[in-house]
Amino acid sequence: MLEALWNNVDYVASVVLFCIGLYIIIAKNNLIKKFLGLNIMETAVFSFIIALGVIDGGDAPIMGAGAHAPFSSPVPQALVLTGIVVAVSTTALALSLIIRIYRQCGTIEADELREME
Amino acid sequence: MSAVFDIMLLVFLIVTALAVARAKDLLGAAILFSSYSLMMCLLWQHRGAPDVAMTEAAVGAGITTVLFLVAIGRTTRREK
Amino acid sequence: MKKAFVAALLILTAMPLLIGVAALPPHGDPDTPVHTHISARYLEEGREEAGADNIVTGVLLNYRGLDTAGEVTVIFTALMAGLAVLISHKKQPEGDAAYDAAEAAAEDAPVRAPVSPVVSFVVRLLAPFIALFAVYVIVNGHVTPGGGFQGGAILGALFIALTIVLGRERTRTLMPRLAQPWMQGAALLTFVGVGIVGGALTGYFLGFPADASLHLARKLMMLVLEAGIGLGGAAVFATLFLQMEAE
Amino acid sequence: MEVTDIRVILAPAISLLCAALVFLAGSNKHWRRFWMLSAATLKLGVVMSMLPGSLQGTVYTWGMIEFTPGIGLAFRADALGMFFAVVSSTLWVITTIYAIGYMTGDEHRVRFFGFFALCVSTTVGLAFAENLLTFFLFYEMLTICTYPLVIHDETPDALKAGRKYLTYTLIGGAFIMVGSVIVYDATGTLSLGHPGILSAELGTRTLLLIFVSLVGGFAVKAAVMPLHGWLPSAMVAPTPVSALLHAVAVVKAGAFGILRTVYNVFGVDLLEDIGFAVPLMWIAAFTILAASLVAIFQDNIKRRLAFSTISQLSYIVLGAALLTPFAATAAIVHIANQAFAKITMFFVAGAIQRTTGKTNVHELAGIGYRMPWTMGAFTVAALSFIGMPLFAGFITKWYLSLGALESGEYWVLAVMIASSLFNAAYFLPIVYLAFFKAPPGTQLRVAEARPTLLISTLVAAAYVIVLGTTAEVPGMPFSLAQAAVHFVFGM
Amino acid sequence: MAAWPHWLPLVVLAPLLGAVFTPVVSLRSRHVAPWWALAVMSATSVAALFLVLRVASEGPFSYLPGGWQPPYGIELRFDEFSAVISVICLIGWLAVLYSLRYTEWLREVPKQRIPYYYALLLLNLGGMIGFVVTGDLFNLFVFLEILSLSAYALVAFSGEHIAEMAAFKYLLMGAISSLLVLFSVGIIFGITGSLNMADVATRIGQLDSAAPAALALAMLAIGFMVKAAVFPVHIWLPDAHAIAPSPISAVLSGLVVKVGIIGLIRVYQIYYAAGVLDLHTLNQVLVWLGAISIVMGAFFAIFQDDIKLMLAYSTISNVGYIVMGLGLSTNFSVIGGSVHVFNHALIKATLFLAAGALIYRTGYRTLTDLRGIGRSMPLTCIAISIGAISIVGIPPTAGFLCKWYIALGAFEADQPFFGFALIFGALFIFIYYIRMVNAFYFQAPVHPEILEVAEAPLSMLAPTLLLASLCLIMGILGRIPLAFIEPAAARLLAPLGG
Repeated sequence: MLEALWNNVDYVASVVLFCIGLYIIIAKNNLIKKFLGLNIMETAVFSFIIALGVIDGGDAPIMGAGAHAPFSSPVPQALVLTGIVVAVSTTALALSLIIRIYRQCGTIEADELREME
Repeated sequence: MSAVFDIMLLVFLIVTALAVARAKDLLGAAILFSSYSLMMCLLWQHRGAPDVAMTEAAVGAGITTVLFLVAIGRTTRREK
Repeated sequence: MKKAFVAALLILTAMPLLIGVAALPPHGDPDTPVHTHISARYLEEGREEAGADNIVTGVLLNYRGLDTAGEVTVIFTALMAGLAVLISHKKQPEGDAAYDAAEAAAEDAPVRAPVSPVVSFVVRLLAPFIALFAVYVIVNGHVTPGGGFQGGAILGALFIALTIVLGRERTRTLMPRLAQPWMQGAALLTFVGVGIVGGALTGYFLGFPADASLHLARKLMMLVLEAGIGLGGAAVFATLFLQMEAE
Repeated sequence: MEVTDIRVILAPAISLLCAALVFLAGSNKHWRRFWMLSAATLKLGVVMSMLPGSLQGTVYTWGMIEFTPGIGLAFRADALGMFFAVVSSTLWVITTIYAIGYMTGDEHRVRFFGFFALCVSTTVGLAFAENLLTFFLFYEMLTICTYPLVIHDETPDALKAGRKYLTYTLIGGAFIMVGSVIVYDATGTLSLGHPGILSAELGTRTLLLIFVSLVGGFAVKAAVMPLHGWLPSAMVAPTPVSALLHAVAVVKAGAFGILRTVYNVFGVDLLEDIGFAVPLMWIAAFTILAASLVAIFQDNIKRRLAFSTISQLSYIVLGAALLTPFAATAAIVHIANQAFAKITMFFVAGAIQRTTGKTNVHELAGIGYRMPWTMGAFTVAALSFIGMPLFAGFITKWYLSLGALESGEYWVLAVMIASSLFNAAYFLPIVYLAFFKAPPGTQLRVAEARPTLLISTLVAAAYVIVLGTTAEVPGMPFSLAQAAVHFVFGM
Repeated sequence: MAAWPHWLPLVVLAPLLGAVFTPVVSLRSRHVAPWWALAVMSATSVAALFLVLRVASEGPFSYLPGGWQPPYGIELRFDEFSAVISVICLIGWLAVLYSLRYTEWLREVPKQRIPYYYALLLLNLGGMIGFVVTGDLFNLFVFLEILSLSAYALVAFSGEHIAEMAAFKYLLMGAISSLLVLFSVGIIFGITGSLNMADVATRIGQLDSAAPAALALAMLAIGFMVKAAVFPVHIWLPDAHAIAPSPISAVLSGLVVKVGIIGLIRVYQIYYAAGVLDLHTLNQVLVWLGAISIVMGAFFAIFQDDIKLMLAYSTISNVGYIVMGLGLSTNFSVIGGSVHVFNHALIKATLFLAAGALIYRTGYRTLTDLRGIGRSMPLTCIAISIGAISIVGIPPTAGFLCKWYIALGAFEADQPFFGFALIFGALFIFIYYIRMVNAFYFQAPVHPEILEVAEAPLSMLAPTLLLASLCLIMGILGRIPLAFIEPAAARLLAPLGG
């Protein structure tokens, strides 16, 4: 098990980052902070997916002059590109909401907002 | 050598992420997050994913951070 | 109590994740399904089939074009969502000029601290070069790292920087009111347009002709797509920034 | 012999249409009365027109909708169903006349008559239900339609009673649903067959589950103790509603459901084999006695009648549980006997309340001088319950006793006798008070209730006597009940 | 016409493209936006109709955008479960029509926002259509994001005091669940090297270790359960659905939560076919969570005074039915559960639209305030009553057959306890709808002016009544959807030998 974890240290790092992000979301009170946490989670997942496509001694999957096999898998990269866009879209919407919430309630601390309800 | 670089990057990432969690100043947290993204971008470049690295640099470190900064500017800088 | 709950939840998340990922095929091994199944075909045939040296671009635009169409729709959604959430009563008089949200907002934008002259100078100096770089990234997306989206993000960032330095009045001429919705929707519009052209040529929506005789057409279609994505992305980011700033 | 015949759905449809027309007529009382009366008569006519065929063993059917194979709404008028339908449509005519008189001037008359008609529609639907699903549907509709009637006055008391009523009956309904699902799962059909659709191969556990779900569910409306709590509370409703609830629609729906379960879901033979009916018998006997005992101590007339109803209903349950032809005859025929006698009593109670404002037993002293006809009708009904020959109740007790002898359950005879005594104990004092206990200074001037109230009361009372004296005359309900029994027991 | 192959991409892209054009057509006047949206939805509905006809006549079919054979390209796969797009189009169309008056009435909302509302609604509907017709795991995620993002924004649209907070709560949970889905898509790609669902199903069984597959399954299930608002992760739903504008509540409750269900069905399609894991544990978990959802949702609903909050809780309990049906994994229960996806959409849309009409006319939203409304808005209240009896599951309404089938499934699977839970859950539901009917018809009004209000305007009344009548029609014609979904359910369960 430990050896497997060591071999897959990239995956493990992603999981750790994922959990840190989750921790921020659950434990922190500030909405912006929560969202930073979510972004960390997202990058962690992206990192995991990128790591899936890695091949030992591989090159970027760009077939130009000087490129030589083996190449990293292009699919995870394409997925992550889309994923990043999705992440920034979510962030933009969330921050818009946070701005509005601050406008209306004067605070972005989750517990204070809960009291206002 | 490469493995050492990798491990350093990963450790650095985790440390930055923890720093984001600890920071009380939201502006600081956002900047830390930006550096986290840049670190991620380096890692991905190193993993043979230059496209993604570029996107992460432009979007993750760039646009996302700007949006966070705007939001912090429009709300509050301190986390209670 | 809360701490215990958080700790429990984290452990409950981490343990299965670790057990699961530890059992994944070994990292970096070339014989795993990731590398032997569809990726292999992309890497072997992709250059000819999809018409892009950068296989990632080939996958994005050609093999998995619908994903990318969805992706540009997602940022468009984010824009619509941001506008629907952010536009507020106070700043905009009642009227039919629904769409110059950013413009109207600019009129009474908050007074901001003046930008340092050094920064201002550097931004202005670099602006043309950054723009050129962005265009390069967009146009060369199929041979080098980069592509429409990355270029669009750079363009958007440039626009944001210019707005901060020069003020809204100067930059809004870059996005005229009547052109705004077109620019924001450019990405999906080009996707559908190119998709239909491709459909006419190949019989499949979003198809790219693989014939040698139509190579030029294929190149052109890709270029148009990249340009559309870049323009759309830039416009969306710029508008979102302006709107959030104005609020 | 089965015949496809539209009259089977025409009968419930008439009342349904009537309800719609009543709602449409709004506050125009002439149209409303016209629709109510013509629909009631028309329906009685339709049901009666099927009677001759039914007596000869013809079964009328009409399949309506099939949602999916085996699950749908279908109607079938066999002798047992016809019996229930005849009783309820006859009573509808009488009750309508009474209600028109009783409700004059009430605020929510439109709603009252609309839902009243709906209730009757569902009752006939119940009677003609071909399968458990149709039965369940009308059973639940009955619950919903009677709810506005129970809370008619919209007082807090009425609303509270309505809640109680709904809670009891809906939970009962849920049990019936459970039972139906298990039946379908076990047999792949829901049709109320002959001689039952279940077989012993299903295993005791499944059968027990079905029996408890179905009988338990129906027992709520049949007010078998200890599931009777809603019934006395629901007394807050206007008197015609109480009459309808207690005599025709609701409680009889429950009792009828138990009959259907025993005869058409399980079948007599199967129940005999597995012996589930024995505990039911004991519960029914207990209810007969306990409810009678409680009734003795009630002062409010309607509450006393309510406990009497609880007691009487268990005659039907007991009759069904004895599983012999004679007992079955008693059970079926008691649907009619109890209905007419009890409705008479409620009419009387209502008439007294509307005319004099009195609602308690001790206030009735001397009322017989003032309203001799009304109290005469009451006396007839009371004698029927006590089981005097020549009155309807006697028939029930006679056949029930025969059934008990037939099955060797001799203790039932004791229950019969005790019950008669209890009945006498709580009804005769009223009669005595009314006729022989005039307080000094009472004006001995006859001041009867309104003609509509009086006439319908007297008609109902007349029926009690007719049922008691003409049992052997062909064409009367009794012959129909016997036809049903012949069918059920394959005689 | 039905044979024309390109309906499938068209039905996905039409609403999305329509959304892109919404700001363009509204440049001159914002009043164009609703009519434009209506036109777009009409076109989409036509396409959807042809697709449904085709799947009914020839079974599932695929479309390959770009012409790449799966698994190399994306596959759009239209099977019987995808026929839920018919409901999406119908309710979407009616919601647009309904919004015509409703959005203009929202006082808190600046009028300039309104075109974006229609754009978002179209995006939401387009995202859902894409989600249910795609045959590719990652594509599923992309469409999931389109529909989720637009849903978050639509919740916030009403501009009421806590709308943004509700939306944020929804967003946070939704984003985490999307992330779980993405994570598991990554894992699945890691172990199979493929993203096409059918291909994944054949390859996922060839593994040395089942742990990653199990992890992916768990994360997918949790992710979709959040979207579907199943018991422990339902907490975002009540606020979001109650605060959103009523037509949006109808779309969210009727359709968007169903997307989670369709997602679960897709997961099952992969894992049952693969046979790599014994899904008994997951099924048992789903059945329990479904049962708890049913009872808990109904229980909380009883104590709500706010009519929309009550409906929102009832959504939780109805989703519980569907999840329980899936988890019981017998033929009957899966058919019942899948058909309830359709029928509950119709029923809940009826209820939310009718509730919206009441709020629109009176400005009140609690049962106490709305007492006596049945006298002044009879048609709307009849619609609510029809919706109420449907949702309880009384024959012959739309809700009956599904619940009957699910209950039957419970007994068939020899888990009678859940049959009881289901039927008594329905009883709870009955109780709170009776509370509602009681307030509308039988209790004296708190506000006398409520007796004076007029019936809802036609653009709101017509959709409500149409949906209400569909609740009845779908009940009477209940065997049509059952027969329609049956082959799909049989195919889903075939690997189980069922």
